[in-house]
Amino acid sequence: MSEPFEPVIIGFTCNWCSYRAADLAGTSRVKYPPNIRLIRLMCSGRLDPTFVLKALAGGADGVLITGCHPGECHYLEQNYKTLRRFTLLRRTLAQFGIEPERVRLVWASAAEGARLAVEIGKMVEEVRALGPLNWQGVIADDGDPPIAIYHPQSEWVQGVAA
Amino acid sequence: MNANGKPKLAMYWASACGGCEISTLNIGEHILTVDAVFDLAFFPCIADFKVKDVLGYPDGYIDLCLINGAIRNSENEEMVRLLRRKSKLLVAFGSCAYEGCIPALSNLTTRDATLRAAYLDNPSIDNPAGTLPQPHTAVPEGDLEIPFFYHTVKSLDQVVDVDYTIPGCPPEPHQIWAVLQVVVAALTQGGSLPPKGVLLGAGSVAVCEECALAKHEKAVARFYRPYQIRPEPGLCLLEQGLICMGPATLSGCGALCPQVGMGCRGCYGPLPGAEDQGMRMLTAIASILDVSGRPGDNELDLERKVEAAADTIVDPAGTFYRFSMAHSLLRRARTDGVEAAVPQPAVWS
Amino acid sequence: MSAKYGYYPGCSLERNAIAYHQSAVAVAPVLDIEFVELDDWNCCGATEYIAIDVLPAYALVARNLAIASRQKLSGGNQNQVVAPCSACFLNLSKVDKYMSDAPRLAANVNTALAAGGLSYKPGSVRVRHLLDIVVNDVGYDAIAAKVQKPLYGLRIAPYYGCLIVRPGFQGAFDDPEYPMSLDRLMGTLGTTVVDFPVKAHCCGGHMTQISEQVALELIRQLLQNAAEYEADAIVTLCPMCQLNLDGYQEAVNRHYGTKYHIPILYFTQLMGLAFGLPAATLGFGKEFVDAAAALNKIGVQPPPKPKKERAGKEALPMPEMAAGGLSHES
Amino acid sequence: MSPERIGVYVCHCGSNIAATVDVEEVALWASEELGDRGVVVARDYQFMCSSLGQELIEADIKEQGLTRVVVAACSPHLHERTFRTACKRAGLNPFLCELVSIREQVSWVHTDRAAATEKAMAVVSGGVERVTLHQPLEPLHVPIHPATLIVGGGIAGIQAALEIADSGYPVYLVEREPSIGGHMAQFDKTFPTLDCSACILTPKMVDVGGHPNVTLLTWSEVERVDGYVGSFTVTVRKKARYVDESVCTGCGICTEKCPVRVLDNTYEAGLGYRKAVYRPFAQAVPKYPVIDRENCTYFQRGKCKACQLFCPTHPKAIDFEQKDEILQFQVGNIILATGYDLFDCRRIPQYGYARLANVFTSLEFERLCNAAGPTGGKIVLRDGVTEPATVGIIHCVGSRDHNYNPYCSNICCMQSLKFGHLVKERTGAEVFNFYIDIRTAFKDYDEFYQRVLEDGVHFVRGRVAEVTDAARLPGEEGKLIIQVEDTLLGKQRRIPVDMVVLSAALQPRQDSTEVAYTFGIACSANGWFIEKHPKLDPVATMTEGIFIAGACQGPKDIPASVAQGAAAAARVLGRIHQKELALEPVRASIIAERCSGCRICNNLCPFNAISYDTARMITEINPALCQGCGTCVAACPSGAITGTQFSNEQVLAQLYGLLLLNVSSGPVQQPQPALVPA
Repeated sequence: MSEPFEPVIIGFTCNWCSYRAADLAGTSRVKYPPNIRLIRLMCSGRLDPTFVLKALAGGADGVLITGCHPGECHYLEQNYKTLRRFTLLRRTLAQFGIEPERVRLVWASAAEGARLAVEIGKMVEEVRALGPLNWQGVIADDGDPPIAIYHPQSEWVQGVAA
Repeated sequence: MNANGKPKLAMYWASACGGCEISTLNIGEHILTVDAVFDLAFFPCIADFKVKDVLGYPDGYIDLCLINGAIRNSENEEMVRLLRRKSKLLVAFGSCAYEGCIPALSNLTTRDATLRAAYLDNPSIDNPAGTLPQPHTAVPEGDLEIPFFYHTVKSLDQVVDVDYTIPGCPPEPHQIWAVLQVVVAALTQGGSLPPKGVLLGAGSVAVCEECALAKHEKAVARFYRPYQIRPEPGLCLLEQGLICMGPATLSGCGALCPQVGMGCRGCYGPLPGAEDQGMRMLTAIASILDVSGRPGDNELDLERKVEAAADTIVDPAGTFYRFSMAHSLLRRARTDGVEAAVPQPAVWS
Repeated sequence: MSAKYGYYPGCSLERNAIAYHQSAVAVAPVLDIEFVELDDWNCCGATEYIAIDVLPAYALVARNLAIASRQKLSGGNQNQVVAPCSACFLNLSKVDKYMSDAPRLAANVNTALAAGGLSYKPGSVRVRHLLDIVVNDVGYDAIAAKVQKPLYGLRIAPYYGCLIVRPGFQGAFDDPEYPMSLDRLMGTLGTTVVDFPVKAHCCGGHMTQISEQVALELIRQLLQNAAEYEADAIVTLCPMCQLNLDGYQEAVNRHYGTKYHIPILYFTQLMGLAFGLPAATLGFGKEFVDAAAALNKIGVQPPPKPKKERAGKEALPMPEMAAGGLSHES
Repeated sequence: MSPERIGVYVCHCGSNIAATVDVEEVALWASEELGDRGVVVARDYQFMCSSLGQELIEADIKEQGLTRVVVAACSPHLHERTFRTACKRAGLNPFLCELVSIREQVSWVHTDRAAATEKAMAVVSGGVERVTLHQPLEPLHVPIHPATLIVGGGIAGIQAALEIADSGYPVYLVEREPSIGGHMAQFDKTFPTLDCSACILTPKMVDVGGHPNVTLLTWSEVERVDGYVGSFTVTVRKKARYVDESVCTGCGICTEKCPVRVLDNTYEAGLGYRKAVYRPFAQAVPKYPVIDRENCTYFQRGKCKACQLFCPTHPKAIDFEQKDEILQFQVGNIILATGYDLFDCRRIPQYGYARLANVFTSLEFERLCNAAGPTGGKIVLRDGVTEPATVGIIHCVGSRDHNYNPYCSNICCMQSLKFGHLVKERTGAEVFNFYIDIRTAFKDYDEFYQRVLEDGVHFVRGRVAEVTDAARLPGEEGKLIIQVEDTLLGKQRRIPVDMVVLSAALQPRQDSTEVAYTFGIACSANGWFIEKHPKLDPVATMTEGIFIAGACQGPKDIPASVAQGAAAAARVLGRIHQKELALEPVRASIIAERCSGCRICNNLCPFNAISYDTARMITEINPALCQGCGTCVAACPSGAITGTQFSNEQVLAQLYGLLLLNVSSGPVQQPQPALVPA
């Protein structure tokens, strides 16, 4: 049986809530799959949608965005902007044919280590079921044959086709 | 430089609309100067040149070659590769060549879907046999050949090495003339050429700097399509709920569209500091969308409110990547099995 | 257009609680409600069958749910079945909940139902109690508007019994410890509602068959408390409570040497009276303890407001009730 | 080849990391695979945070000329500062050191050793790519204004105010009620010493009232706080007292003459009355009364003015034209000591509060047995006359109950024991305490419990099911019957009593979420202010310069509140002495020549750090106000805003490393698009 597909998921966390939730999952030894790799930002508001595109285009199969619950942001209200960006981003990605399950937003307070671990586990299984994204493949194989020669027999073929 | 010592000028149009040629001719009487300075080596739009003429030129014969239009089919690709070999300076002229522009919007769907939309389920088509264009078609007279229609539209720099780029759809005549003057100075009086890869004929900051409309702190409850509201004159269009790509678009055009009440479409492309114009505009729009809550609010209600506000932006990918799809980080939609969600234009349905 | 509900009368409402059925059917049109009786419904096993054998008891009840789910009734996304009798309401509600919680149980029940060509998908029917619909769907204001003859002067002890307030079922609609919906309803009808602290205590249920001694004690406590508060009648919404309090009142008097004479009525009967419907159509007279004496006390004007007797000079102020709560005797 | 010389240090953390991550393999991999990414030395060591571990780093910096350091160990929230200080000792700018977590976020949460090791490698690779782009930074030094704002004049606030004022620094104490004293002022006795609450509280109140360094702002509320640690601008609304404090002597004649009697729901907990012009209690500080607009006949119907008539001062202290004052002042630090609200016992209908006359809450009972209370300290029923023969005291009302508050309110056991003792002492009545567990954990508490046992108080272990007046058995008429399951006897009991006292739970203030929002600190789900660390830093918050003390952080008794008040004061005094504070230099800044003045970012900053320069038509960020959240960096459509420590390049570099795109053996290769010409 071929080796099961192990998705790579990039997780963006906010320093005050979800990163500490991840730490708490650690100190309480709550297990979750190793497919996720976390990046610490000062706030979920720091997340530029470009980061998500770069992650997907760079080989990640899914992106998990986490932050404080609305109203509990250390910087008071910045996670509301995160929610707005995420909502517009998810719709744009759908037009690029990226399944909504690949990019998710989860609020996790500093006390919700176990819950974050569960959400990570759930996402890994969902993305595993969707299979690899391999965006480079999408860009590379554009389904076109090498240059269709206009006049195969004419002498300037070499010049053009070289 | 051959026989008569005049530098050779070429202008070719790949998958284009001809607007760039018109804009070039719009430089007015300066066209006489161009004619005086340059020898036209290849300008199919205004003079009857043939491909074999270009094939006859030695490599590098053309001093300045302006190519507009995206690379949509195999003929476009062949011609731009040919012109690359025959030209010293190759310029990606206009948004199509620079970043894909309108043609590249078809990257959100597939070749088959595009052909079906044009030749089969098109309201005004009469094609009972359902024939689709084929690269080779055998007819009594012989073998008919037409270029191969690519699945993905590419910008010029994704096919050949480009020396300079002039953004805009089309580039403004005064910007074209400014660039030509620099090139003419370099070619004739030995002036220095700008460094390779530079963007010419544009500003360095966003369109807002050139836009005369009054700008304030922005908080927009919802967005409108241009036909839905009549904007107040003199006030920033974005603040009134019209999507204006100005903040994320390079200046240089003098903010023509916003001055007449039409939100900037983003045709001069992204700012130097931005890697993906679509995402820059998406995050800008999200920042001014006036939907938030207070501590203790119900999270589901908040999400519903944000979704409702986002519903007023009908086609995010098409709107934010209208001109820069080929240069977007994702470049095209993934269509293997997953039917790309091409939004039906609201007007037709 | 009146709201349609599936109607599950249950065996009691055909026999000993006929008054409840008659008054409910009489009051429904006034409240703009239409009952569509489930065709070929069967007994719900009341409180006894489940104690004998669980699976057949569940299948018995699930059959009714299956019939209800097939009969698209009240429209909207989920059709609703109303069970005036508390025991039927609890059984239907309990089976629906446990079938959705325990898939294996649901499977076994559905294999049983398959014999009759039926099956039931848990959650597809919403089970409601009649009081819940009257209070929450129709609402106090709509009822107040329909009151023609307010029952002024009638002192009522509202008795909920222990089944409909049980927490945790999707049909539960009031505070399990201290329900107030029936109190407010009776207030809306113009009666004087006494504070009846044992309103959610047990009436003995089927203990009357198993150990009469225990049941009589429980019934005595209810009657004694109602008597203490000088209630003219106890209003209830469950045939079993009505039967125990009414039917065994004489036995309690004999056993404890008490002389209680408190009629036990259904809330729908009083609603009928307040709406001006003729007493005959409301099943009055069917009760053991005659309600005539109580009904005569219904006056035309509201009883004089009992003037708050001047609290002693040193009396400490009372905290006022939660906003919106019905303050008794005020 | 990267210009930087990077040192990678993989920690075993004893077995915490080494048990699941092959640390030697990771170090080896780093030196081999990341060699051309700048890694010149890669070591693994038992305990990197130990002095020996740190010396390893310092030695490498000096001997190998390292310009960057990556430590793969625990969480940056634990030892980032340790490794940064080590680098600083070795002469390397501390911000060129990155701590990546392979313990909390790898070894402790994964089981598959191979997968955990590969993830650790990716995490190290991300750290290496990121640290390459780190810039040397100096912490931002902000001056600390010596003044302190204390919100809440309860015992915690009073203690903090005295500690700071006595050290010679100015304090603004803002209290919402007309007088300071908080809940403690309402108590009669305090446990375990049975000291009279007023006797030990009023001296401190008088000290605060008369202290030269304390500006006392009672009957006032903080409306706005701007600025940041070291220089907060506080806006306070000082509500009109309609009494001129400079003239009033506090003689109290106005209160005597005022004809309007009003139910006092705050200080007397609804058991006593006060006048429309009143002073909450005799020992109130400040001593000036307040006119309650809603109930004052003059304000409602325009006549009376009895208080002004009889006021002996010249000019008259009563001034009906007085207006609210808005005060603004600068402070360096803020201490929140806003206290608690009592649980509303009406939420438990089966206990009959507000329905059954003789059911009292704990605060009502405090007023009942208080000598200055409505009954002069006589413990009587609601009729104000009859002494109870039997009293039932119920613990944990609204506490340790998943329907209401899951937590234990800490003080109700001792308070209930105190009540039991007072009833026994003053009335000789039978006393029943209904408890789940007797919690007497602090000094002399359990001894007090033994003493109450000796007083003959009965203790019934079980949660009370119901308090009812429905008598069932003979002897229950006219009594309140407490229905309870006595879990030690294993049977149901019905205990008739005359009076029931409900030891209600302590709850966060009604407006705690709004107050937290005003001061920019976090509130937990049920409303208590969130401390920086529950065990190691209970009086600080995540927001620099804002401290919390007393019950607002969680239910606690007077000794703990006083201790926290003093602790918060000590932290503030420490800050004041430092004169300036070094802040993390995580700031956003605008590249002026890229800004087009589109103003998209203008409404993004809750700290008002972003302002538009109308003259130059571009936007600017005030680095002092900026808290470094980066929301504007991600929002700027021109990419004209960048942020130290979290610039786009740094984050994308870490992403590049995490996806192992920087290593040849990485899982995903970056294929060259076929179409780029040869």
